[in-house]
Amino acid sequence: MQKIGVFVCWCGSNIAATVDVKAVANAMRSEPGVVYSTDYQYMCSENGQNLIKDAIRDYKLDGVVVCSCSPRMHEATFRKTALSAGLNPYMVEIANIREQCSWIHKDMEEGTQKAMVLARAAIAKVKKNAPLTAGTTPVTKRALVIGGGIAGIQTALDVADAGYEVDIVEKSPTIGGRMAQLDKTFPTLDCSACILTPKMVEANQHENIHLITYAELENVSGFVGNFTARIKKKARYVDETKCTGCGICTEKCPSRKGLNAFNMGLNTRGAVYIPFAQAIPNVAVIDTENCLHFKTGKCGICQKNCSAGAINFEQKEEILERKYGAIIVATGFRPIDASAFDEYAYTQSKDVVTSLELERLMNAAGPTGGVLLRPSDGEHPKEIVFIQCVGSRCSKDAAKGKEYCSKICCMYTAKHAMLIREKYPDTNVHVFYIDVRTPGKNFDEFYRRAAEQYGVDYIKGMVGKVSVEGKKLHVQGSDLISNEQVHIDADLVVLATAIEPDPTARSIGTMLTASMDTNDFFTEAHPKLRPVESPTAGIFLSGVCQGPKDIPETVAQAGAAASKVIGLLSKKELVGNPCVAHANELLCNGCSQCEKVCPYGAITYEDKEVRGPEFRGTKRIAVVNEAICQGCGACTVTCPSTAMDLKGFSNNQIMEEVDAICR
Amino acid sequence: MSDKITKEEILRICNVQPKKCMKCGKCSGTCPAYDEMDYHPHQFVYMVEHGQIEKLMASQSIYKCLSCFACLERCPRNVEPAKLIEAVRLAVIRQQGKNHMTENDVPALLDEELPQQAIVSSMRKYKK
Amino acid sequence: MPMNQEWKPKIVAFCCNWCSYAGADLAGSSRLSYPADVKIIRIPCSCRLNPLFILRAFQRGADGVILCGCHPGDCHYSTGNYYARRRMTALFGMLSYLGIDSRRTRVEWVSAAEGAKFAETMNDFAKTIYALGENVKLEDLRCKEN
Amino acid sequence: MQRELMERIRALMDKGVADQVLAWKRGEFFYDTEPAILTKDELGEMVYDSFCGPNLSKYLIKEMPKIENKILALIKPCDSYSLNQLITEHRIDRDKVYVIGVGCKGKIDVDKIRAKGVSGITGVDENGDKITVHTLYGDTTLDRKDVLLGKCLFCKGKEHRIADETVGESEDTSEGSDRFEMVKKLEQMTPDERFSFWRKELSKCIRCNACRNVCPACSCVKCVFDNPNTGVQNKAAANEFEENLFHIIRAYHVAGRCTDCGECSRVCPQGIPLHLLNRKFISDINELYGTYQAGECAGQRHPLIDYTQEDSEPSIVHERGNNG
Repeated sequence: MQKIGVFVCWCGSNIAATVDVKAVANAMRSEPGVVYSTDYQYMCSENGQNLIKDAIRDYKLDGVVVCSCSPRMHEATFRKTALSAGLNPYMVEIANIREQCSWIHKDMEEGTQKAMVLARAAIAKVKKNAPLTAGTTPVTKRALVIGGGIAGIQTALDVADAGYEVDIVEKSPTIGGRMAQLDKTFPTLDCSACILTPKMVEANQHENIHLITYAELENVSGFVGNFTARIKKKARYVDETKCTGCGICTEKCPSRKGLNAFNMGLNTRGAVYIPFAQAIPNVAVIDTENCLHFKTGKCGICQKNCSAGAINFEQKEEILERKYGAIIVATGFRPIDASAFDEYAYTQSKDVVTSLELERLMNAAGPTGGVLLRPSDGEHPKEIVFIQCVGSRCSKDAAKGKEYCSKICCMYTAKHAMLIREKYPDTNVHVFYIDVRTPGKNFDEFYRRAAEQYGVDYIKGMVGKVSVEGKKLHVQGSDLISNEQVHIDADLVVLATAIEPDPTARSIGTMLTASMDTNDFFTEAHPKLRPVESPTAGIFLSGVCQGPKDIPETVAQAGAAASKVIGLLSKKELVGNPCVAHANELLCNGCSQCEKVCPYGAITYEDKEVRGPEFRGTKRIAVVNEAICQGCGACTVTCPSTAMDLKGFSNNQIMEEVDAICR
Repeated sequence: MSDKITKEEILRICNVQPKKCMKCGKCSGTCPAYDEMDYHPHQFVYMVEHGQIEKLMASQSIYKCLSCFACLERCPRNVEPAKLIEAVRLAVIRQQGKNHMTENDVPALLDEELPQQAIVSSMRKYKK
Repeated sequence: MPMNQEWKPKIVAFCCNWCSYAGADLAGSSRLSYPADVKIIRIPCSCRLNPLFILRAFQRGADGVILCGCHPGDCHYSTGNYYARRRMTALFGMLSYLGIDSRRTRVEWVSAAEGAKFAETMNDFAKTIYALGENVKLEDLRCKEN
Repeated sequence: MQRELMERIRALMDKGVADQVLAWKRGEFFYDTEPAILTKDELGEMVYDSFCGPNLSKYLIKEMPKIENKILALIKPCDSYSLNQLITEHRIDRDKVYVIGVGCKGKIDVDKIRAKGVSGITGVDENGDKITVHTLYGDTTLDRKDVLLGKCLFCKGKEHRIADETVGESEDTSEGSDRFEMVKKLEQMTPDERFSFWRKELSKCIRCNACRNVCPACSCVKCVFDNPNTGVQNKAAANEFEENLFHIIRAYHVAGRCTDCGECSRVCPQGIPLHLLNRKFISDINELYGTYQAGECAGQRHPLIDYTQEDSEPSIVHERGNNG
C-alpha cells in the first residue's frame, strides 16, 4: 500500500472562504492509501513547505497531493519541496481547488464537495505516478531576433554584449523599423533618428551581430535550446558585398512610380532605392514591380552607372538554415488602415492624414523637407484638427476598430500639437479627445505644457463627421463640457489611428507555436511575472509584438528579454521534461502511425530482439528520442495497442482520474 | 405610480446596453439634429442609464431625432443611442394611447427645409 | 435499481495544459462561475485525449464529456489539435451512429486569454446536459453508486 | 483454374523463388476453406474455388520472422488492399512475399444457398451465371449472383493493387448499389431507433473474437482487450456497456486503416453486421476529408493520422442533425 500525504491550502481566505479546508483534509484522511492529511494557511510559504517536507520524512510518504492553486502556479514549487525532502518530484500532484473551485463557486457546501472530488482525483492519479528523471540537452549558443526595429536592435545588442552570437532577421531592406520614421520623441522632444541611428550602426558593427535584412522566416523546427530556422533571403538584385551605398543608381533610375514606403507613400522613389539616408545596411535594393529592366528587359541604367558593379539582375533568393538556442520575437506594429473610417474622409481627401504620415510631413528628411505643408496643395495649414482614438477602444461588437487602447496616441498627439504650435504660432491646433491618458514619467507634465504653454485647444468629445468642402475640411464634433456641437473648418485633419501587430506576426506565431491573443499580439507566459517570455519555452517577446508600448517601455522590455535569453544561453545544458512518450517494446506493432503524427520527428524505428509472451524474436519497434519529445501525447492515441504511453500523463493515470471524478 | 416607465422597460424594448458607453461624445458629434435638441444623443444614454426616463419622455429631443442612425453607425462601442430614443418615443406613444400622427397629417406639416430623411422616418415613427 | 436517487450530473472536461486549462484558470481568477458539476482533467494537449477515456467517463457515470484545446493553428505542439479535431469528429460520429445523443460530447477551442469563453462554454454545456438528463445509453450499472 | 494455379506455384517453387505458399486448403466440408501454409509436398491439399472467401493477407504477418527466402501468397483483388495496408504499416515485408494475384469472379456464401431452403449440400457446379447445387435430395439450380458473399456485392474491382504476377481472370461482381446505403438508412433513424438497432445487434455478441481474429487491421501484437494493464481488458463482455465498448473501440482502432474487406461480418457466427460500423467511419472520412480507400497503394497516410487546417469542427456531427 502506498503512503500518500494530502496537504490542503487555505490560500489565506482565497480557498478557505468557499471551501471548508478542514473538512476536506479530514475526509481525505480516510481515503485508501492516505496516511497523512492536513491543512495550512499558505502551503507555498516556507512554513507550509516545511510542513510537507517534515511529513514526507516522518511518514515516509511516497506520494504527495497538494490541494491548492493551479498547478501552473505552484506545481514547480511543490516538486522542489518534495525533492528537497528526498521524494521524487514527479510523485507530487496538485488538486486545483482555487482557480477551478473556490474562486468560481460561492456556496461553501458546493465548493467543499467539489474540492473533495478534485482531491480524490489527484490522489487516484498520484497512486499511478512513477518516479521520473529528466534528461538533459545541450544549448546552441546563438540567438535569433525576428524584427530589426528598436526592440530587436536593443535585444540583439544586449545579448551580443554578453558574448553570444545574434542574428537579426528583418523583412525590409533596412533595420530601424518604425522608430526610424519618427521625427521627435516624447516627452523629451529629442530627435528620433539622432538616438536610433547610433544604435543601428552599433548593431551593424558588432562582431556578434549578423544582420539578415530583406529576409523572411520560412520555417522553425526544434525546441528550446535547439531550434533550427530556415530563413529566406530575398533577392535584392544588388550585391551587398559590393554596393557602397553611393546612391548614384537611385538618382539615375528613370522609374518614379514606386511609392516611398518609408514616407508612408506620401511621395515616390526610384525602382532601385535605398529606403532612407541612414539605412543599414546602406545598400540599394531593386523593386522588381516598378523596374523597367524586369518589366521590359530593357533599361539597365543603374547597372551601367554603378562603378562598383554591384547591380546583379540574376541574383536569386537564398535559403539559410541556422541553429539557435533562443528566438526573440520583435515584429512590431503598423497603424491600422484608416480607410475603414469613412466618416473621417480619409479616402476622400489627401489632407486627412494619419499621425505616422504627419510624422513624415514634419520630418526634415521627409517629403516636404520638414516644412509642414498640406499634401493636397502644398499650402501651410492654419487650422489643424487632431482626432484621437481612431479605431482604438471600440467594443467587440462594433463594426470596426480594436478593443484595446493603443497607448501611445495621446502622447504623440500632444507632441505633434506642441511642435506645430512652436514652429507655426499662427496655426490653430484642436485636439478632440475622449480621455487624455498620460501615465508615464513626465508625461502629464508634457501634456499640460501643450495645453497651457502652447495653447493647444483640447476639446473633450469626439468628431462625428469630417466632410470635404472645397479646400476646407468641415469637422463636426461634440464638446461635451460646454454641451455644444463644434464646427471647425480645418486645413488638415490628423487621425490618431490605432496600432495593430505587424501582419507577419500571425504566421510567425504559428511557426513558433507561440500563443497569441485574439488581436494577434503575442501572449506572455504570465501577465505579471513573466512578461517577456512566451509560454513556449525558448521564445521571448520584445516590444509592441506583445502589446502597445512607447519607446522607453519597448527598450526596457527588449533589455528584459535579452537578460532572459542570456540566462538561457549561459546554461551548459537544459534539463528536459521527463513527461515524455515511451513505447512498450513488447506491445509495439511497429506500424509507424505514431511516427506520422509526431510534430517533432522524435520517433524512429529499430529492429530489436524482444522476448515476450506474445512474441519472441526480432521485430520493428518505435523508439522515442526523449530529448526531442515534448510530451504532447499525439502518438499515444494513434497507437492501437497502447504500446505508446506518456509518462506523467499515462493512460492509467488519466483513467484513474476519470474514475475518481465520476465516482 | 404603477404606469411609470422604468429604465428596465426601455432597455427591454430596445435591447441597448448603456453601460457600454465610454462617453466619447461621437454620437453628439455626428448628430445632424443636434442644435434642435434640448438633450443630446450622449445625454440620452447617460439619462437612461441613470433612470431619468420621465425627463427624457418630456423632452423635445425625442421628436427632433431624425432616426438617421448616424450615431448608431459611428458609435465605437456599439451603444446604439438611436434605438434608445426610438424606445423612449415608443414608451410615450404607448402611454398616450393611439394619438400618433397618421400619414394624412404629414403634408400639412411639410416645409421646404425639412430633410427628406425626416419625412421618411416620420412615417416609421408615426405610422402604425 | 437506484432510480429514485437524486441525479447528480457529472461533466468531465478534458483541458489541454497550454490554452484551455490556463483559460479555466483565468475564468477562476476573473471569478467567472460555472457549475460545480464540471470537473476538469488536465492533459498536455487535446491530442492526448484517447477515445478510451471518453468511454471510460461515460461508463463511470459521466453525463457529458467536453474536450477543450488551443484554437486550431495555436497548438503548443503545432499540430496536436488538428489531429484531435479529426479523431473527435470520427468518434462523435460513431457515438451518434450508435444512438448516443451528440450533444453529450463536445469540443471547444479556448485560448489562455479566453477565461470568459471558458466559463460561458461550461455554463452552456452544463445547461445542455441538464436538459438531456441522465446518461443511460452508455452507462455501466456496475459503476453506479447504490 | 485450380490446376493452372497449382502448376504455376510448383514451377515457381522449382525455380527456387520460394519454398512455401500461403493458400487455401479444404476444411471439414467442401465449402469450408481455410488458410494454410503449404510446402511443395503439401501442395496437393491446396484448393482454389468459389468458396475461397477468406482474405489471406493477414496470415503473412506471423510468417514474416520465420521467412528466410520468400513466401508465395495467393491474393484476390480485394485482398490486395489489405496486403498494401499491412505493407504500409510495416507488418509485412514486401521483399519477403511473392504475390500471385489470383483471379476472382466472386465467392459463394453457403449460408445464402441454405437460406434458399437448400439443405444436405454435397457439391456445387458452376456454369456461368448459374450454379448447380447437388444435394442429398437432388440438384437445384440457382443464380450465381444471388448467393455471392455480402462483400462481393460491393466488389472493389478486378484489379490487383499489388501482385508480382496474376493467374486467372477476374470479374467485377459489384451490383452497382451504394455501399453506404445501410449506413445512410441508419443515419436517417432517430437516435433511439439507432440505439435499439445496435442494442439488438450487439447484444447478440458472444465475444468469440472471430471478427478481431480475422480482421487484417486488427493485428496488434497484443490487443488492448487482452491486456490487463490497459484498464479496458475484457475477455467476455460482462454487460451492455462492454459490448458497446468492444465494438466501438475495435472499429475506432481500425478506422482509416480498414479496407472494407468485409471479413468481420463474414465470420461473425451471430450474423452481426459489423461492417456497418467500419463503413460509418469510412463514410464520414470520405465525406469530411475526401474519398479515401485504405490499401489502394502502399505507403499512404490515412486520414486519421493526417489533417488540413480547414477541417470541419467536431460540431459537424451535431449540425448534420437527426439527433432527435
